Amino acid sequence: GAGGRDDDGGGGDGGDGGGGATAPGVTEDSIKIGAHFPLTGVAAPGYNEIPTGAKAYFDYVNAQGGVHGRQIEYVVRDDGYNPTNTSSVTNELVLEEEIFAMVGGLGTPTHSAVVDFLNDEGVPDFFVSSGSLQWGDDPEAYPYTFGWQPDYEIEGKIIGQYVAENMPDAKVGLFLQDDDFGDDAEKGVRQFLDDQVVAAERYTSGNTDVGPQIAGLQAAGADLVLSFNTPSYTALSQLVALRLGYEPQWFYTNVGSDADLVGSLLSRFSEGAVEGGSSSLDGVMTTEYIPGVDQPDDPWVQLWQKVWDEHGEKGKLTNYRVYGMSHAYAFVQALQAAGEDLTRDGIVEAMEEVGADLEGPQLAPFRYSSDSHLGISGMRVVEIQDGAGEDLTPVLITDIGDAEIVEDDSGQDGDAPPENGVPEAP
Amino acid sequence: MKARSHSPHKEHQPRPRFGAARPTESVRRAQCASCARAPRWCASHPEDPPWGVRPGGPLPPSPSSPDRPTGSPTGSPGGSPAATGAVTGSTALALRGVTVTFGGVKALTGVDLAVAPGTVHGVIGPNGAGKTTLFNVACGFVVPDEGTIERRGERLTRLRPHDLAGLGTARTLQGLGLFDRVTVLENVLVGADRHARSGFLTALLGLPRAAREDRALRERAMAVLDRLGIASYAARYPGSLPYPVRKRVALARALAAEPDLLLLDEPASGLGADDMTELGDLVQSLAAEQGVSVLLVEHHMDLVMRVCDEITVLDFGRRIASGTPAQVRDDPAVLAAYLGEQVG
Amino acid sequence: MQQLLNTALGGLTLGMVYAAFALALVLIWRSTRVVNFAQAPMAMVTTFVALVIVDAGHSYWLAFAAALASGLVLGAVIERVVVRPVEGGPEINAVILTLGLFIVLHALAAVIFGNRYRSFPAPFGVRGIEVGGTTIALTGFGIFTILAVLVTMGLLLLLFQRTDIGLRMRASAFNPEVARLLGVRVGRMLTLGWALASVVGSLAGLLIAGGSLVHPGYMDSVVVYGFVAAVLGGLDSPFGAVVGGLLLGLALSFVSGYVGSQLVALAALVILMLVLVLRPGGLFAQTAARRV
Amino acid sequence: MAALRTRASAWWAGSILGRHLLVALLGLVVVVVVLESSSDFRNLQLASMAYLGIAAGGLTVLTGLNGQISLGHGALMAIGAYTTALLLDDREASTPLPLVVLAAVVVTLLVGIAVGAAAARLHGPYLAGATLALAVAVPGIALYFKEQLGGEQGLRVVLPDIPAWVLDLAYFVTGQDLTRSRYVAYLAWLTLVITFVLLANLARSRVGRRWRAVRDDEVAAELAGVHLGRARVSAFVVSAAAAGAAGAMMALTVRLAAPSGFTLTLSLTLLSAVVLGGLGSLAGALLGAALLTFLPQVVTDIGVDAGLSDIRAAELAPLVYGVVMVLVILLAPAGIVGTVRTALLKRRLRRSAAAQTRTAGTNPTAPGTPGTPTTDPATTTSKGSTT
Amino acid sequence: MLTVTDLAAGYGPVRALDGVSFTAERGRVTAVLGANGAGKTTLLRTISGLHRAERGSVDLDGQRLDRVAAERMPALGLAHVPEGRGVITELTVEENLRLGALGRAGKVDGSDLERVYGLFPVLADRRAATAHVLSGGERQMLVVGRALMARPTTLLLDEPSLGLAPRIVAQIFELLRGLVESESLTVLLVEQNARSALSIAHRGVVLNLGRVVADDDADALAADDQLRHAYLGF
Ligand SMILES: Nc1ncnc2c1ncn2[C@@H]1O[C@H](COP(=O)(O)OP(=O)(O)OP(=O)(O)O)[C@@H](O)[C@H]1O
Ligand SMILES: Nc1ncnc2c1ncn2[C@@H]1O[C@H](COP(=O)(O)OP(=O)(O)OP(=O)(O)O)[C@@H](O)[C@H]1O
Ligand SMILES: [Mg+2]
Ligand SMILES: [Mg+2]
Repeated sequence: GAGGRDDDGGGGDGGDGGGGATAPGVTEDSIKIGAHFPLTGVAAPGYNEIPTGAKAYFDYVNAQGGVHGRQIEYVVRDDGYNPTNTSSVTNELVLEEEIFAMVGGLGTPTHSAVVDFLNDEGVPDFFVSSGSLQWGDDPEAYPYTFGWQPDYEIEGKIIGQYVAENMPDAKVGLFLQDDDFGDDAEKGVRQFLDDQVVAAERYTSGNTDVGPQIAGLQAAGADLVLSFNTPSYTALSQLVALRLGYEPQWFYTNVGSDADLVGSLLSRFSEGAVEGGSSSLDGVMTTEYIPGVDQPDDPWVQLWQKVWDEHGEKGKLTNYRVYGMSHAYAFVQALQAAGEDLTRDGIVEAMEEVGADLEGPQLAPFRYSSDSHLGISGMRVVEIQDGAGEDLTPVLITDIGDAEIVEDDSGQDGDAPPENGVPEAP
Repeated sequence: MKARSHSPHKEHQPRPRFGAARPTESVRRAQCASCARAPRWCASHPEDPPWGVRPGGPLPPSPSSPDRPTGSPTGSPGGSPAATGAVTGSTALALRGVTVTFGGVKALTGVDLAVAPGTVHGVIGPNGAGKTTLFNVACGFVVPDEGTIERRGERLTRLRPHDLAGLGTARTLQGLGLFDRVTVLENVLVGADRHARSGFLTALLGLPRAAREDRALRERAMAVLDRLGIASYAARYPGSLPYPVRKRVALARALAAEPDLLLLDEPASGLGADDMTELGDLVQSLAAEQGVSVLLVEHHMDLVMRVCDEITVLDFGRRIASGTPAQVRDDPAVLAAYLGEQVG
Repeated sequence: MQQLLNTALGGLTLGMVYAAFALALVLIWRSTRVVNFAQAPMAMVTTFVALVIVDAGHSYWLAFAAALASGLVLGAVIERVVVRPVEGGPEINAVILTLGLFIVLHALAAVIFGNRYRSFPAPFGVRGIEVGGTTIALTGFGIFTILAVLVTMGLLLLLFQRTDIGLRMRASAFNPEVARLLGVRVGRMLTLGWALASVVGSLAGLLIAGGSLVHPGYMDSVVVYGFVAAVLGGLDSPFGAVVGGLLLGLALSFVSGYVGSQLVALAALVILMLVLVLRPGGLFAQTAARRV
Repeated sequence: MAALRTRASAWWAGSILGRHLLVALLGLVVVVVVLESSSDFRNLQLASMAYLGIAAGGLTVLTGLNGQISLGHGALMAIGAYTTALLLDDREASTPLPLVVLAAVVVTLLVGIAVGAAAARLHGPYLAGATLALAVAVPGIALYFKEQLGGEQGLRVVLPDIPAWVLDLAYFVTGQDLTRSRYVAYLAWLTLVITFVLLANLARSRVGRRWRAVRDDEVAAELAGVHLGRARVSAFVVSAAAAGAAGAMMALTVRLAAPSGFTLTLSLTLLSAVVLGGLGSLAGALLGAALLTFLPQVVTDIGVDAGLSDIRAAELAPLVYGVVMVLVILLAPAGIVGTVRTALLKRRLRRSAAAQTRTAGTNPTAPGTPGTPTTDPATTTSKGSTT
Repeated sequence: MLTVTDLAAGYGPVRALDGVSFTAERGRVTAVLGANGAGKTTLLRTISGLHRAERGSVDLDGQRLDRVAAERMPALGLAHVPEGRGVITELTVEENLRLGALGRAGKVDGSDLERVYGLFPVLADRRAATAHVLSGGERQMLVVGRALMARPTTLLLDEPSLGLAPRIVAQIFELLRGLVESESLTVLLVEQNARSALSIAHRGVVLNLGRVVADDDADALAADDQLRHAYLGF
């Protein structure tokens, strides 16, 4: 729509931003981008670290002279994981702050509230921090929206296939967060081991008492539990299992398996009921699509460490922050690709053309193209030993639906960041 | 105000609160030439218009305010219960063998009581004898374990207080029970509300009908306030008013309903001698001139003896005596149980 | 069978936790006629105090004591500083005030202690006890919880029913003016009420946190269910609070396990409504009071 | 209070509706001017202020006039919002907007009857507890019936295209094209005005009078012929209906109905808005809604301007919000509107009293001068046992 | 001995007390009379510290009472039977009575309770009942009884006869007279019913509009017809 013609910062998307710039939020020497995260409230713990990571990396890039001589201005707004707030802060970001693009907005229900608005207004909506399918499976409907992380469905597929092949007679129990996360994943998993699943228990995030669910899995006699949950629920499920004396093989998804975090959570309980240290998840299987802090000598992690030391706030580097930096890296690359004269449609086209070739920490390439905006295409299965992942498979890639699972040959795995740590256009 | 109210020659002064309380036009004009006193309070004016209301709904133009328009026809259609109360010969209220127990406590045991229309019936008895409980039975707060209640010949079963109010029973509480956060006028309007007919939608849409009706109610209410001499307090909140005024407001609320049966629970408690006298006159005129039947609980013997046509005495929930004031007063049982040595 | 047992035991422990919190609400209701929504964040703050002490390498029990002590102080201070002025005013104001406190304490904790998950130690085992080969979902700490709650309930019953101080507290709550006439230092009683309630609240906080994760919002769900438990029992009765807590804990545990964890809250609503429709004053309210 | 309370001094004739409509008209003019002169962003903010205002208006009637406390109005809004979402699931959704809103109101109203009836006998904390449970229970239902109600993601709401005649009208009146956000804002505010007129009518009518009577003294009210149950349920239903309308507007503004949008926080903030603004006063409700809508953003901006990182600033916002709440309660116990009003009354009272004392021996508390709106029972001398 | 000097108090603009001075002798019943709104209740509330005095002083046996908090009064041997609303309806009858004894200096024992129960047998049957169920008069008895529990040396009674049956009133007055003689109490008795009040009072103070208009021996007052008609209504 046409913005109000008044002085209190209207202007909408009228493309008549400041200076000689080519798009809203873009000037000769600056680009303003925004994001919505839960910075307060129950969902905040953990997630509130992602933007600190991203910010650190943007500051780092700015210190290196920015992109095409433009400094990146990163505006973060709190939505308390409440869609209503998301919509109002997004309005503020787009209509008042006049951001060029939304980068890394977090959460499925929250982002759902604004995805229509962003696309109506033609605001690039990059790298939504959520593995839901809707961020990219339908570019027709949402041309401006791009996913980033591997969607939950392909994660489910890869895990499912691995289990089907390597543990054909395991009795599988599913421990699912009761939203798109759990649902998409279950869809993927069941493609391969529908007959092996003996129980599927759902927990409602926010309800910290998962005793009944775990008891249900135990009662069903599951000896392998595939858990699609957030880190805190990994810790909770482990604690409940202790209480129930339930010792299956645990398989946590990437999201929930932050060994470093969960380990520190589970450490120091009385009477050594839980062995301290991050080794507390040893033997647990999980997946991996970007290197995390458990691999300190990975070149990417070293870059992140450098960035954090130079530009981060107090507190240590965590996987949440690594996550933030990783998609910040991808966005900088997108800006490079979009070239000197930056427009909203320009950067979207650029992503559809070269997006699949973006360098970066991700182990498998993105799936960006004119008919898919889904993010990273695959991952590898690992087993945690001494708090670090040991590869069980090479990097496997696939796509949603019945696309088959193949080994990745893009060489994304094992690449290293450029010297200055700022990506070139692919 | 009190300066004048309590000056030695008060008989020939306007009544305290009303005189001083900056009388409304009507009130001042109403002052009787001979004694500069609101006619309705002046003993020398027997022909003064009766108290409260007259059968047949709309209020009569009270001489104390000739300028006031008569109540609107939407008033109480088809004659107020007062009419029936006065006409039908049957008893206004009849309790037969009423028994009430609370847990172990027998508050009432087989009490019989009949109130003839247009009479004042006193109920006295020691504290905890069951007087208030009797009232609670009569107006539906307490369902008796045994016994029956009749109003104007019809037997009432399991009617709740608001139903009975609709049938013309009004009651004042032993306390005050005023609505403290609304004005005096609105307190009375709530009492008058049973004469309104407009429904929820009318109110929601604020149709003219609602406004008309509201006006009628307000006139009713103001008339009652005026007759009780507290019209000038209409816009005030009860909380900070002098106690006797509040007592009158409570009374006004009951009268605004134009009941044919009026239950007064210790209406005189805490009142000064003068207010008590006025109250007495008021009660008598209500009964004598409107045919309102009054059931009165009081501990002030002089008042009871003066205004009651008949008295029932309760003790430990039983009726120990009943009859005319004279009979009761000399009844030894009553003397022993209630009056003690010092009578009146 | 085992699932049944474990769900029940889980419900039991959970219920006791609700009960603990409900006891705090009952205490403050009885002694000040205020429903304190800030009870949870107050407890949360004291729990973090304990956590700081544990992190400093001191013993759990020292931290435990410190938390209760800080609870006492916190309660007293809050009453004197912010609650005192609204006492005697409309009760809704007190409610809103405590809601305000709720928000403030939350925000403070997030800023001071950091808004992230942290683990909180337990003094006893968090492993289920072995009974004849099978482990049952009852931990050493769980037993501790149950005992702690029962003891607290006993103490509260004594305080209110047997002691003069309890009588004074109730009098001040019901009718401050008359209480003053009778020589009761009403102000002190109200402060005391808040202080004690906040101690019990802190205890609840420690019991919930023990052997689990804490973050500034970790008590929030307990606010609802603890309150519901208290109301179920009839806010005036410590015994009722515990019964209500157990009832709720068990019911919710089973609903969560056998129907669906999304309906837990709905179940709570249904139970509460069933009880209140039959007994508007809660399970253990005194018999229908005289109205006129 | 008094905004809704009928001026007892006024037994002057005149259509209630007439006066309220007049005020409403003025209100609408202001709305048009404000909306036209502010940016899309402001428009949307104002839209959310409107739906909060509608809900608060309903709640203030319930709590202020009838004395029932509700911690569950967020849940009622949710019901309105979900109804709307179900009816507006795609661009081709045929039901005209007014009907959609009406449906939302009716559905919520029906739920209100059920809840109100169940809650009719409850008081104080027991009512609070019941409504609190309601507030947390309802979102759970949406989660449980994933298929129909979209689970955690909730339901998208598709705002139907603006009717041509509306566009033309808008252009004709204002000379500007009507943006979608402004369209929503107009819808919300129109609904608000209508709701408030109706609420004001009720409050001023015998219905409202009976509500207040029940609030002040149930026994006396019953004796005066008020049907307690009916009075309390009707009050609840009315405010539920308002919440339903609010929910519908919220759905249109946010374009989503999701459980996480109707947390307990919503209900609680609504109640605080009502009390902070001034319990029982529609103006107060609106004021409170404004507070809710603008305070957080203002605070965050201040924080950022003060050089805090966005994240720190965001963490501070609730702190300030809470502090403001506490301060208002402490400094203006009767809420903003209420306190201002009592201040005025006190002034008038004092002046008249001064006048009185000059003419010796007249009643100090003279007629015509209203007493303080609420007199603390403890300070009023009163006789007879409480009944 | 209770001495009130130039006491003034009010409610906002309302002057309820306007320079009241009088003395209540120990071992005597002093009746405070006057029409509704004369300021009687305010006087008592101000003496016992429930209401702030704007001016003047109160002196009990040589100790300044004004500026002393209400809750300290019982310790000083002063008990106040408030006007209406005096019962804590949520507590049981016995708890109400026990409460009465808590404030006082000395030790409580059963005998106090028994004395009250002896005086008001109705209450004895009701020990365990919540005061809420009591009838109006029973409540009044409870309030009076509770004041006696404090074994006061000075007793302020605000319309104790309110809602009480004549016989009970007579009883209470008897009791007062007895106590005053045996334990030389100082009694300040506010009554509407001037006649019966004067019948037991030694002295009477008549208030009007917050001012003392008469202060004399009881029988002297009762004898003064003009005064009686003007202020005492009999
Ligand atoms: N709800 C109740 N539960 C238990 N006992 C009750 C209840 N209501 C009344 N009683 C008892 O029943 C008896 C009668 O009470 P009631 O109020 O009728 O006495 P009363 O005649 O009005 O006394 P008073 O003259 O003091 O008002 C009293 O002893 C009272 O304690
Ligand atoms: N809470 C209050 N607010 C305002 N005015 C009050 C208040 N209480 C009493 N008053 C006024 O103060 C004056 C004295 O009141 P007070 O109750 O002391 O008189 P009283 O002699 O006790 O009357 P009563 O015989 O009715 O008890 C009266 O004019 C009364 O209206
Ligand atoms: Mg009685
Ligand atoms: Mg008095």
